[in-house]
Amino acid sequence: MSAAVQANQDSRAPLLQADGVSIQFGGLKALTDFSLTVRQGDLLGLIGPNGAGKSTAFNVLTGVYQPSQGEVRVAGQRVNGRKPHQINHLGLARTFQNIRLFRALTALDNVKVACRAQGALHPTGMGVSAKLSNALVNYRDWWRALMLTPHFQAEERELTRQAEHLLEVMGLSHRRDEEARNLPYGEQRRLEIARALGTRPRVLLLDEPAAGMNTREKADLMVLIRKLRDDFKLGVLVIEHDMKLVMGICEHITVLDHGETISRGAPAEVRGDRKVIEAYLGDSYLESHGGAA
Amino acid sequence: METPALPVPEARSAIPPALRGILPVLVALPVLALFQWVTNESPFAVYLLSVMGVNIILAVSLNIVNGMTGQFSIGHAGFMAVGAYISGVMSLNLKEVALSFLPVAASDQVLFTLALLVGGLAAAACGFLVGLPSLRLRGDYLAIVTLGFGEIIRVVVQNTDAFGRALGLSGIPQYSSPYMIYFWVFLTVLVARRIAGSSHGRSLWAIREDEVAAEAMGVDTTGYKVRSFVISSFFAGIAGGLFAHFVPIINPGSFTFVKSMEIVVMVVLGGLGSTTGAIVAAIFLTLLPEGLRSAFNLLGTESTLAQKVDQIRMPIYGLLLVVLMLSRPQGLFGTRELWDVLPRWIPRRRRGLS
Amino acid sequence: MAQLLQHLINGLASGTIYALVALGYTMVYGVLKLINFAHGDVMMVGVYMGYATAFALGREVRGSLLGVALIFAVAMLGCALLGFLIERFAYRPLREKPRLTALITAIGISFALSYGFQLDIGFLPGASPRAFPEVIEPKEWIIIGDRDVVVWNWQIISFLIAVGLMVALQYLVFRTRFGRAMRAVSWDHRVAALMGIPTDRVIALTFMLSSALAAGAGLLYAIKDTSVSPLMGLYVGLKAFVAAVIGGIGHVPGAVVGALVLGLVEEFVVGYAASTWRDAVAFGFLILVLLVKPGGLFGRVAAEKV
Amino acid sequence: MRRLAPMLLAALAVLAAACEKKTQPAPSGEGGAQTAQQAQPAPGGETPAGSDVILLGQVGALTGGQATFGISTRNGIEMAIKEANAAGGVKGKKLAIRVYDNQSKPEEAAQAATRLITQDKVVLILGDVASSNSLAMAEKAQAAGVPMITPSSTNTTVTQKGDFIFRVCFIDPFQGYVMAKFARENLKLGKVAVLQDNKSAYSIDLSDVFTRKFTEMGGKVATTESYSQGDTDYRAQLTAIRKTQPEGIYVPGYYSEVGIIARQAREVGLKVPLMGGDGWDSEKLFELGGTAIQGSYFSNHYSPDNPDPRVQKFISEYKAAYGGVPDALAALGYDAARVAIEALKRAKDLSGPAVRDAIAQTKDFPGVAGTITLDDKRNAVKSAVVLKVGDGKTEYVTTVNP
Repeated sequence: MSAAVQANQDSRAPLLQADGVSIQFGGLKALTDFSLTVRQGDLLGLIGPNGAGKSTAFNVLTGVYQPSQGEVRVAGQRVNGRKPHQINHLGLARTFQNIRLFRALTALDNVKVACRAQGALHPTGMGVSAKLSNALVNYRDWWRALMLTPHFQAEERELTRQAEHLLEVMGLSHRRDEEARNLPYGEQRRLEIARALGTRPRVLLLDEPAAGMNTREKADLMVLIRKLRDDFKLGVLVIEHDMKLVMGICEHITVLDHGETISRGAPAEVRGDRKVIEAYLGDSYLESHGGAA
Repeated sequence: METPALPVPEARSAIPPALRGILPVLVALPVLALFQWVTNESPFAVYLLSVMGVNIILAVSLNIVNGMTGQFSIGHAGFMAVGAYISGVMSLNLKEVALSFLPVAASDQVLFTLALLVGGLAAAACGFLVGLPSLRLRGDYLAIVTLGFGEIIRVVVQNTDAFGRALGLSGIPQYSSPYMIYFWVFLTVLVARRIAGSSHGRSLWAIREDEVAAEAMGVDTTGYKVRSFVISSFFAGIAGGLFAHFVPIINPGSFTFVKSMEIVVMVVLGGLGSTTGAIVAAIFLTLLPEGLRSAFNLLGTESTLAQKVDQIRMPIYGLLLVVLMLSRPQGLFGTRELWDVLPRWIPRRRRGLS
Repeated sequence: MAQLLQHLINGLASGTIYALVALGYTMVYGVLKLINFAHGDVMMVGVYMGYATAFALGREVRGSLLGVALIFAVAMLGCALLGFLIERFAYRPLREKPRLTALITAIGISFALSYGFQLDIGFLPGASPRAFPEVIEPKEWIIIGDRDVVVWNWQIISFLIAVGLMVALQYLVFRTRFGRAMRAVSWDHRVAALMGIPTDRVIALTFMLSSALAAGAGLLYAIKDTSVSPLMGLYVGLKAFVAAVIGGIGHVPGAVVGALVLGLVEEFVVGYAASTWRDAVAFGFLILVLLVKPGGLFGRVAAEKV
Repeated sequence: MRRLAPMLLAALAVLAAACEKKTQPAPSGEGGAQTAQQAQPAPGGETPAGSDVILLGQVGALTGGQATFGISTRNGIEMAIKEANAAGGVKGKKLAIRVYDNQSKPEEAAQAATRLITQDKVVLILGDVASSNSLAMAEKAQAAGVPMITPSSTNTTVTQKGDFIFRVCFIDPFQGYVMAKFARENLKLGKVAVLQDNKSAYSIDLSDVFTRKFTEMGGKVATTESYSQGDTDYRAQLTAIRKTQPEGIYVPGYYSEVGIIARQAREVGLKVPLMGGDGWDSEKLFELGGTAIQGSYFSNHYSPDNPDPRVQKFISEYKAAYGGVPDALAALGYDAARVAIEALKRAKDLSGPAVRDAIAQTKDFPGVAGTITLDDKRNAVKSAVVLKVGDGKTEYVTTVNP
């Protein structure tokens, strides 16, 4: 465990909690009894073979799908039934397995969209008064934008500054004004992370951030993720296909197969788990390598 | 194509920030007065400019929904009808009323503005109603709902005595002047551009690009979609009100599905998302039929062909659309604006790291 | 009660014709995700072809079975050719372009056809409606009570023709190689192309097929209402499109059910309320269906893969 | 700010382009009649085609469902102008006509009328058939002080737009009355049904007047059903009408729908006569209605059976030029143009007010569609005829005087 996390030991209330979450599509059980807790400073891994339900788990956590059973709590609030953007406002941000940038927007604008959306809105409001105040804030915002008030201009400058900072952190400053679709693949992945950071999350969910990268790029990325966790005081949950890599950086790993959690624990424990190896690598691997690696 | 799709607010400017918001309006007013004065003497120019202005408002406002937000609305004529009828009825009823503390002409314009706003707000309310299903519907399904809404409005008007049924409303006072119309054109364009340049605009673009990602990044997609419908239909209603006050007769036949399609054509032809593109396309498509008319008139007034040719305009219009789309599928400007595609000798805005 | 039955029969009769047109929308939408706004106008052109053929054949021949077959054959083949040309020159160049562009060309073609046919220059028929010759001489086949319920021969014949065409289509789509190719293209035309399916040919054939169906439907419609006009495509086309959406656009049996439901709804509105509200009710019904089932009655809103 | 500059530039460019063809000052906007009367320094006289031509304008629906009306009117006007030119023209000048299509939309009608007035500088406008379009044109003509004669807009409000607006036909209330009287007194009908076109103001007007008059005369209107222009299936309405067992059906629509309605009425078992107004009058009616429409009656402006040599000469010349028997719209177009030409001859000059005054003095003018006298409301006071539809032609039945 890193020093930063230890320093925060006492303030480690759970930021994201999944409790017995299940989801079904028709007859197919995509996720069964999934539980997970992310605290500030965590760097957790979620692994499993193709179709194991990793991305589904992400989608349930972020509100894209509604769980059939179980409960998801973000920052202590139950978020079942809330919309993704509301959950995002509670401090949960994500990237996508198949990159989903705003392709025609510049790199800078991609990040600014996220920076803004956090906005001045009442973050957790569900009641009538919160809705009303949100509406009022909203109208004031539109008015400011239409009238180009000094406040709006200042805010716009501030947003640009924040976004530029995030681009810099992700090493994308030189791409500031390029359309997202014209960026090379690896940079698109990084831009997605920058965008997610723009929403000022407390928990960051990364869906296969290293997909398509070569070994060296992957290593760099993992270093970067650690750094982000520490600098931005995040809890991070990573889906990754590459076992070796995950094992390298995650402190705690959950393994899914066919929607079920088949193993969890520290990398060393998971690595030794026979069920994991079976699921992940198939029986043939076991035979040829003669048991646990 | 290294041009950014969105305008970057200028970092430095000689104009004090407090003035920037209102300055375009201050500049526009005298320019429009000049404009009014110059055009005043040719009723046909005035009429054509009025039609053009209304079409520009319609195209630019539809572009907010279709171009910026990426929703597909094909019922814009319905919102226009709401604005036209509501403000028309109001003006008819207020025809004899004058505000005592103002000269008659000024009083008329005040009441006219009031009627326009009421019409616009009524249209905006309808836009809200139509926007609501967009919470659930996507793409072509939303499109057909907007189309259906437009048709329903038309049928309702046709069966309502207060709206003059099939004959429509006639005798609406002719309050629309190029000054008024182009002031609204200006406001519409200003609003569209300022939205595009603000974080709200970026949220709309984000929805157009990827709704799921936008939602995940904290953009209230349904809220923004409804709001874009409301704003767009407000201006469509204003356009309808202006239209009603210069034709000055409206009947349900003017607000059919075909009219809606004409507006969609302007937006797509100009390039989805490009405000200036919508303007140029609206101007072009308004002048095109009249241009064809002038061309045919050259054939002489006596020939039978010249008398028949007026009928040929519409098929030619259709074929021209096909040819235009085939030659420029992304529209005239794509998502870019006029100044992004102008030749080099016109100084461009600075961009990039500065 | 008798009146109800009569309305039911009339509604089904117009519903089957809507269905044939709606199938064209649905098929084209299926393979190209394009709302082919010119579809109704292609139908209109087909009806004029049939009209011309009927006159060329003369009064004697056109009443016979052979005559009717010839009229249908000419109109359907002619429209298949027209559909092919439109697809080849107006849509294919735009296939990889944003979907809206093809929509605008569709509108352009629609304007060109519907206004073009209003000209009275050359072979063009002029704006006013024409009486469609009685290729099927109307006979009352079933009469119940004091003409309380009347079923006409053309109602049954067109019902049978429509059902026949639908069955043939169903067979074609689900039982033949071409149908498989069509469904593959519909799923993803790029992948289909990689699998060695000649997508261009499949799409062209789909267009020809849907245009031919439209021509057949148009002829039945013209026989039913004894008239043909350049604007008929606009009216029928819009309704058929609504029917296709009600059923879930892209879904073949859905289009048929949607069309029958729409035909019945319209007939009942006209019969029991006021005809002037017919269009409003039709669209209101559509909106209602979509609010309850956002993908239409049978269509599924493809849950977007995230 | 710099962002807006090009936009303003573009706007100015458009404006400059639009202003190239500046014209003599013509009063515009509100004020209408008063301003128009003072100014208007002879908009006619100089036409783009040169000073030896007097240009007239026509706006009509040349496309759309009722295009035959616009085209018939155009033919009639064209004939009148050819005749006048053959006879030496007006004030030593030839006449010419410019025709614009309005696609049956009021805004297009207003645009075309404005174009005729401002760009083409016509001395006088003729048109349209549909009253909404005529109203839109009337607004513009009145404001510009250019006289306008509508050959066949029967809605009362059209000529109320101002003193520059005239018509050479009777008005809707009269026509509704004519058919009510005919049905009650000649056909001795007691109970009728009405089937009106809700998309057409003309049809609704006629149906309202007919219903009122017919009821006043002691008859009974059993039911009023409606359809929309462009429909092709009327079986549901007709089935409902059949239930009330009427002795006749009043269908004040256009021929394009009436023909089909007649066929379907017979099909659902309604054998009673149909009755209608001048909207029926077209050669196409016989084709669309076939045998089903035979034996029905409609009120009209003129009858081709009229033995008057003037009428027969018109008919034979029309047949020679365009083929087919002229319908009432051709006759009215012809009359309107001739009234206009006569007025131009009588007018002291070609300015708007002078021509207006000359038209207003029209009295006992022998038109092919009846003798025309314009009353102080600028409407023609004329009698109507009732025609019976026969096999490919109409038969004169009776004349009803106002």
